[in-house]
Amino acid sequence: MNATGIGAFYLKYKPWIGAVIAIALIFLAPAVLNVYNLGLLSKYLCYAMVAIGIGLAWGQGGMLTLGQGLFFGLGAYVMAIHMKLEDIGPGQVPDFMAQYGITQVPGFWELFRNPVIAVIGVAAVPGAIAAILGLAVFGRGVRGAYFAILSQALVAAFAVLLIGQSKTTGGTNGLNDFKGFFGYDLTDPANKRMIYYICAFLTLAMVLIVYWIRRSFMGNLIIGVRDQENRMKFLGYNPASIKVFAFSMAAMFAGIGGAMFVPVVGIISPSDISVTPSILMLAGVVIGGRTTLLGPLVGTLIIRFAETQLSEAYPSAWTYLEGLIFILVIAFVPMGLGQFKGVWPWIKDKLGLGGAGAIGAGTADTTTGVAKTATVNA
Amino acid sequence: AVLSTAGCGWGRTVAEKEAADAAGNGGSADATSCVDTSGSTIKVGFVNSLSGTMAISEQTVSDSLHMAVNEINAKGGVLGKKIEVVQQDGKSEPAVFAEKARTLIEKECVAAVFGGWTSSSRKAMLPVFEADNALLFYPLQYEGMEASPNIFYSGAAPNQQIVPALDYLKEKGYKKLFLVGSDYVFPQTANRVVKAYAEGNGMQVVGEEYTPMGSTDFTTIVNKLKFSGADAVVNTLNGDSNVAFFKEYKASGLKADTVPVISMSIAEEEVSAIGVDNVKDQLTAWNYYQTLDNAQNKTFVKNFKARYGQNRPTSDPMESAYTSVYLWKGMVEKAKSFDVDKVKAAADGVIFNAPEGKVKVDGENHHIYKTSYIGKIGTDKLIHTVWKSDGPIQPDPYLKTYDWAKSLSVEDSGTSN
Amino acid sequence: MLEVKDLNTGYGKVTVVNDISFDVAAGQWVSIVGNNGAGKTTLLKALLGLLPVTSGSITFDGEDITKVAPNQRIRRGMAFVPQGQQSLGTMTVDENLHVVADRYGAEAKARYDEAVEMFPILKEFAGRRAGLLSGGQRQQLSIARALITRPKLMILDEPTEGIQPNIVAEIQKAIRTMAEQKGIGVVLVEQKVQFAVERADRYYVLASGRFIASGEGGADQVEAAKEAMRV
Amino acid sequence: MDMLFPQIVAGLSNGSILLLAALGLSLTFGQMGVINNAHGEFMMAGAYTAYVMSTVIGNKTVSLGVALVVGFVVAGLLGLLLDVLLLERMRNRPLDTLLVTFGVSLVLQQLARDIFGATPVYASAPDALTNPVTVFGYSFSAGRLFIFILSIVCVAALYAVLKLTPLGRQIRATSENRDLAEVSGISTKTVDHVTFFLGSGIAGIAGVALSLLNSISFNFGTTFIVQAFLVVVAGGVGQLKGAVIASFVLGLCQSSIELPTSASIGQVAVFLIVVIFLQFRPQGLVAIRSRNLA
Amino acid sequence: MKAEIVEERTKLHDQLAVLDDRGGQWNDYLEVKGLHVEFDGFVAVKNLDLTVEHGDLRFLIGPNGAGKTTIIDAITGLVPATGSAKFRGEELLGRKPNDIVKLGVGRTFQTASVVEELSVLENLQLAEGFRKKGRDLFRTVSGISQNIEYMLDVCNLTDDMNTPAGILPHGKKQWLEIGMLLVQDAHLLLLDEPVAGMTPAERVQTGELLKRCSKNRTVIIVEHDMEFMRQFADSVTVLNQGEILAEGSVEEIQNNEEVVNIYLGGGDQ
Ligand SMILES: Nc1ncnc2c1ncn2[C@@H]1O[C@H](COP(=O)(O)OP(=O)(O)OP(=O)(O)O)[C@@H](O)[C@H]1O
Ligand SMILES: Nc1ncnc2c1ncn2[C@@H]1O[C@H](COP(=O)(O)OP(=O)(O)OP(=O)(O)O)[C@@H](O)[C@H]1O
Ligand SMILES: NC(N)=O
Ligand SMILES: [Mg+2]
Ligand SMILES: [Mg+2]
Repeated sequence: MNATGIGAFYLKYKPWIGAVIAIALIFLAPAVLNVYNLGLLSKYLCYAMVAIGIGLAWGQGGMLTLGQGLFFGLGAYVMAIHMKLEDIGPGQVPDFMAQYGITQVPGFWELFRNPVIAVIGVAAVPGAIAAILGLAVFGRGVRGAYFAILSQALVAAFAVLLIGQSKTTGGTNGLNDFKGFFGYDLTDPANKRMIYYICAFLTLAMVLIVYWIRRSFMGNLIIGVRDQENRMKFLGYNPASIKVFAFSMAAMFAGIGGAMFVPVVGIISPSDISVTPSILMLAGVVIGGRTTLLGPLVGTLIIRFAETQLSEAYPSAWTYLEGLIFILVIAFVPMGLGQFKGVWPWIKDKLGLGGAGAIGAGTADTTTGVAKTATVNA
Repeated sequence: AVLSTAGCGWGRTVAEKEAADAAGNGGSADATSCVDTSGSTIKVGFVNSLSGTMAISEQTVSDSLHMAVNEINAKGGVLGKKIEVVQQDGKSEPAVFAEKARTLIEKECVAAVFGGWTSSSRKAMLPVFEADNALLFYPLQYEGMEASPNIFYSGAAPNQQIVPALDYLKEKGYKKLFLVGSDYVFPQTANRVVKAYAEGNGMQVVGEEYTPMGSTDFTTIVNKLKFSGADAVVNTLNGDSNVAFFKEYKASGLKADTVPVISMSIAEEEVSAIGVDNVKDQLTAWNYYQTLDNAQNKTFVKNFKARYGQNRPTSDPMESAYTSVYLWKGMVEKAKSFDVDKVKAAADGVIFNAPEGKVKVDGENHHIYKTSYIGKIGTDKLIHTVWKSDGPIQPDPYLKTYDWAKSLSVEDSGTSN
Repeated sequence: MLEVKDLNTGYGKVTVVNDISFDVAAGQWVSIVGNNGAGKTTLLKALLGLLPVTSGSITFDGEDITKVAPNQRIRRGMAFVPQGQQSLGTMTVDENLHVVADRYGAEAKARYDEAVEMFPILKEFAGRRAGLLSGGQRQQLSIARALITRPKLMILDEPTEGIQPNIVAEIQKAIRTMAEQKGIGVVLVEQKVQFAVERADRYYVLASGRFIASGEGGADQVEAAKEAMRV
Repeated sequence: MDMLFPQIVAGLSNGSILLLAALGLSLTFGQMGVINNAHGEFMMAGAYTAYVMSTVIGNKTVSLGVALVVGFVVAGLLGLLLDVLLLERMRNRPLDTLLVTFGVSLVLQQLARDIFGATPVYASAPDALTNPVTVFGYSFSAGRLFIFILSIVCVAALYAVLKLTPLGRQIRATSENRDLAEVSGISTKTVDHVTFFLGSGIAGIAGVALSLLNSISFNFGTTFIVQAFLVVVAGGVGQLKGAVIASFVLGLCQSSIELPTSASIGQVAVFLIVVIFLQFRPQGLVAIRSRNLA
Repeated sequence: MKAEIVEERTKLHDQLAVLDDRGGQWNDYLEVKGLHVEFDGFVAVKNLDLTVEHGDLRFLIGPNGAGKTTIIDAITGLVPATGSAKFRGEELLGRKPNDIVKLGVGRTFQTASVVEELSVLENLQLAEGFRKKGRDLFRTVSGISQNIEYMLDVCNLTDDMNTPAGILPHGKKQWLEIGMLLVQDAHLLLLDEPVAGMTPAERVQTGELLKRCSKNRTVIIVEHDMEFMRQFADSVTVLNQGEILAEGSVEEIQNNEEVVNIYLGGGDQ
């Protein structure tokens, strides 16, 4: 009885319980971490934002995008451009331009001098580009491997372009040497902490958004398009627009992640966003479980943490490990940590605890979640 | 309330910081270095590309840095402390260099950092060192237009390499130059110097081409070169693009005696990788060759081969890196302290008898006096001097002393303020 | 020729087919009828090794083939016409048949012709990609592919699904001839009880994975079988 | 203008390089649906084979010949191993193979680095191939000519196998519908292994050939892989004909765009051309119509 | 026992009523004129005229390869065709499939294709929800609409409501397909061999269901099951090689020499 009561309560307020716990954790971190490590955590969160988006596009929508670096980069460069302009003030040009003998910042720089436009831009620019690409690509039924490869090609092209246009993009160096973040001194630990909080809450927000999409009708549409794209047409939907939606969301998340990456790390360059980094952005999703809600977040935090711990001490061993993670996880536990999701309720069932069913349904993904509620109301 | 208790809330603004700096009280918040001078050892950091397209070049620098440290430790270390090295891989990526530099300074708490090759990597690291008020010893010839208070440049400034190279070409009567370089800041800026020089000295630049780092397709560029009517090529390619370039150059029927290539960034080590039959008789501009005939060099080469193998050549960047460690030692001992500001203050006039000859630090711009050598690549995979400057040249990173360079000189853009 | 003993199989943890046992002799036509979801296809998949058996054994020509790979079972003389008009869509009808015929070297041509003569449409569309054929055309192709192997045992999964009535009749005749004249054993899975039982030698009724009834074939048995299926 | 001719040759040469790199892919990708990210590393294996041969065998020409054969086998076996150990168990998960093989490529790269070191090496080519050949007063790289011919030979051979031999039919049958092929008496396991061996082997050959032009290092393959994939996509998955046309078209585009602009613009342009092209032919140059919904 | 069944039936009928007074209009008829489909040279449908009245339950039969499926493909925008096909006076040809659906045209496929990962219920909800706009798309679908509940019932899927559609046996998938079509509230139903893989009993149920639906819809069924046709067809069109061979009542067709020769044959009595 009681147990079922708890189960039901848990099921009902699950998102809020989750959110509260999350917020608690978020405020815990600065207390236990020094500035340097807090900075690392912020960086992980930036990648986590990308991963959450990938979870939506790939895990739910089946669009394996190897090109999130493109959107990460767009967001990052928009932010970087704004911060640079803010540093040097009006009428000035960044030193690298000066070195190329440029005396006036190009138009697409000027555009982002205004902080408001910049803040909107970090999400809007990637989102818009993704939408345009999506309409072009999905509209013509390009999917699966084709899409994966195209996305990879595009990010490669983007990187080459950035390098090729070094006079206005900083080329291989990218953009770095920032003083302030919307006027706040980047060297001040207090400000670093604030930036961490921003990252953390953005991440939380994204998780909640995805949670909500998955529960909503749109969640099923996305799955439907993944498994039966053409059939969906004969159910009266336009698969392209549904895909474009999911893809653009992912792109915006990536863009925001990139934007925060700049104040956190202090540099953005083509090497952060080109082909291999883009695929590595998938690593966390793979580990955490592409189809789960929290998998991408957790997985990314784990892998990035491991990276900082191991890659310096044992660079060669780390690369092997990284490779093996992709190999073993994908080949043997394709759903990553998510694979073990069913275990807990299963144990409870075995123990014959009441309410296990409810919790099971709760933890199991929306599919059964919705179904359960449905039966109840029926 | 919750927020504030959780230590949330913005700190000082940039304006406040600058005010504070202006008022001279304690630079940036976390610039207070964490270097531990209490123990019997002192940590220094190396950051070189041990992988990626630059590995071909930077591995050698790392090797000679280690050698220098070993020698010093064998002789009792610095201020009685043995040097302990923390090596990092820059992976041929500027961003990684920046990240590793930060790790070295803030996490490893090293007293000084040695390394970097491409100017991209240097420019990426520069703000880190300035923000944390730490020390970088950068070993490579570069494009100049920079003089950071936190960097010592033991490689050539443009007037110690590029300008002499052009002087040499001019003297030999070459008039039509074709410029090929990697697409990043050093080649781009170096070529601005070249173009300014050409203008001021009745030479003509008939072509200017850049390829992305690591690019290996040179058919088009070499075609352009062939049809440009150039009589000499100034090569600022870095890394293993050089291999592909010289293979294509040879395969297309060009010859060193008709259209010679003078390279700014290929040294003995690269020669064997490119394949000596692809580059023999080509020109290079450096401040050191393994073939230099002096006592210090003989021991340097001997020790190096003893340590790394008989078939391993020595080169300018290696020598310059090796030298930079001794220069740091000199500064520290003169300052009697590892403290960054004291070391900087003591830098001026520090001298070292380097394999390339006597070098002296210019405390003004943190560059050093160096002798310039133009060399020709021989079939023995070594480079032989064909021209040398009379004596060490005073470093002039901004080329202030050349009127043809007036158009170039930009403000002290390197030092961020 | 085929002996199935206490066969159990399913998907993952779900057992779909329970304790199935039956024999098929050379030239004998055995029909298995059952409603959809009964487990007919699953059973056949197990017979062919496309689905691992959890317990039980399959013996063919006196040899235990429970663990033998599907293609080996085919080479030993089994042939299969899968459900749902499957074919190699991107390959031409001709190639579809050759893939099977290739193995028989000198005999290939003879077997090929013998197989298609029953389905003239296949000659007509020899050059068309199978994926472009109509459902029924694909079904005919599928049967022809099976015939090429001159099987000892022919296994068919609802072969008349989507076939025009007169050809359905043809197929029924053909199966009978296979059994009688060529001495081929036949395992036919169907829902159309009449079609399946009318001319069969023996029939089994499969319901939720178990045989719930069985008997001699023949027109007079049809009603009995239908009855058995209802309950 | 007088640069036109050499540029066309350059374009064709680039095309043949792309083709050689993409050929094996279009086999493994097209026939098995395996998106092999480690293809580039198989090329690397071929390249290092060429290097090793050139160090152990004195005569450069002989060593190249041997390398072509050994390279094919080495890369082929690597592929076979990969297929047996990993890919076999993920036949129905094409997109996952892309990520698994990415992991494999990371491992192989690190392996190469630990064996041969991070610094690039270089396989000494026969002088005949490093010296220029002169046509109508223009001199070209004999090495590139060699690669051009080699690529054509490989295509012809592969085409013959796929279209004319029983093996070819079995390969295609298996790629089409595994169960159906299996119950047609084809040992799909074996066929898959053979296919993957072939595809990877061709990568090896490509690696040997391309080591004539490039320095050899652990990231040898990464130079080609992205564009190789593009070729396969633009050509239409599993379509040799498409791959051939696509390679040469892209090659020519690149070299002709590069001329007035720069190398990087050239590369970007190629990517964009493909994206735009897919607007008109989403399934690539040579598409197969099918009535299935999927 | 008996009482329960009766009660059940009446309940169903009430719900059916609810279902029925949605939008049945008398101009809901299909009018195909000069429909022509060619596949690189091969003519699958030769400029064919076909009119199906509102409330008619039309069977489309004919030899394999006659062009039955192709006609449906053409009408629903899956293959390009020339000529004209009007429903409710709206031209269908040249529109995108998803727009055609919005005009009240629904179809099933010869080989069932449902979203395997989603439960039966969710598949039905997908089918029902295509008119949703904007914010509705992002609402959680709570509860089952009466419509769906009813369809689950008539399609015998209530027990499988939460079963992933993927593991339904072939036959049940067909049921789901039909169910989706019905909740979609299509007024022109095009069913390609809907009862393939069903038991006689199920066939009857399906037939009755379709019969009921046809009262205020226009229904075209492609079938090879003559028994099924005899039981439920209002009218029949026989197709051969892309052309209409005969059209009329079941009797007329069965007594048509040609039809018997090329299609029905002697068997299947
Ligand atoms: N891939 C699968 N995974 C899990 N369960 C499955 C799978 N395929 C079928 N089943 C289940 O096995 C049972 C039997 O399916 P099967 O296809 O054998 O039925 P059938 O008798 O062939 O039906 P039909 O006459 O419609 O073909 C069904 O209840 C189905 O739900
Ligand atoms: N995309 C296509 N390309 C070429 N030919 C096609 C294509 N689609 C169908 N056909 C041909 O058109 C003819 C009609 O096919 P259709 O599927 O309409 O037949 P059907 O009446 O549905 O047959 P069945 O009752 O067996 O399903 C067949 O001969 C088929 O081969
Ligand atoms: N300084 C250089 N070679 O980048
Ligand atoms: Mg079945
Ligand atoms: Mg049909």
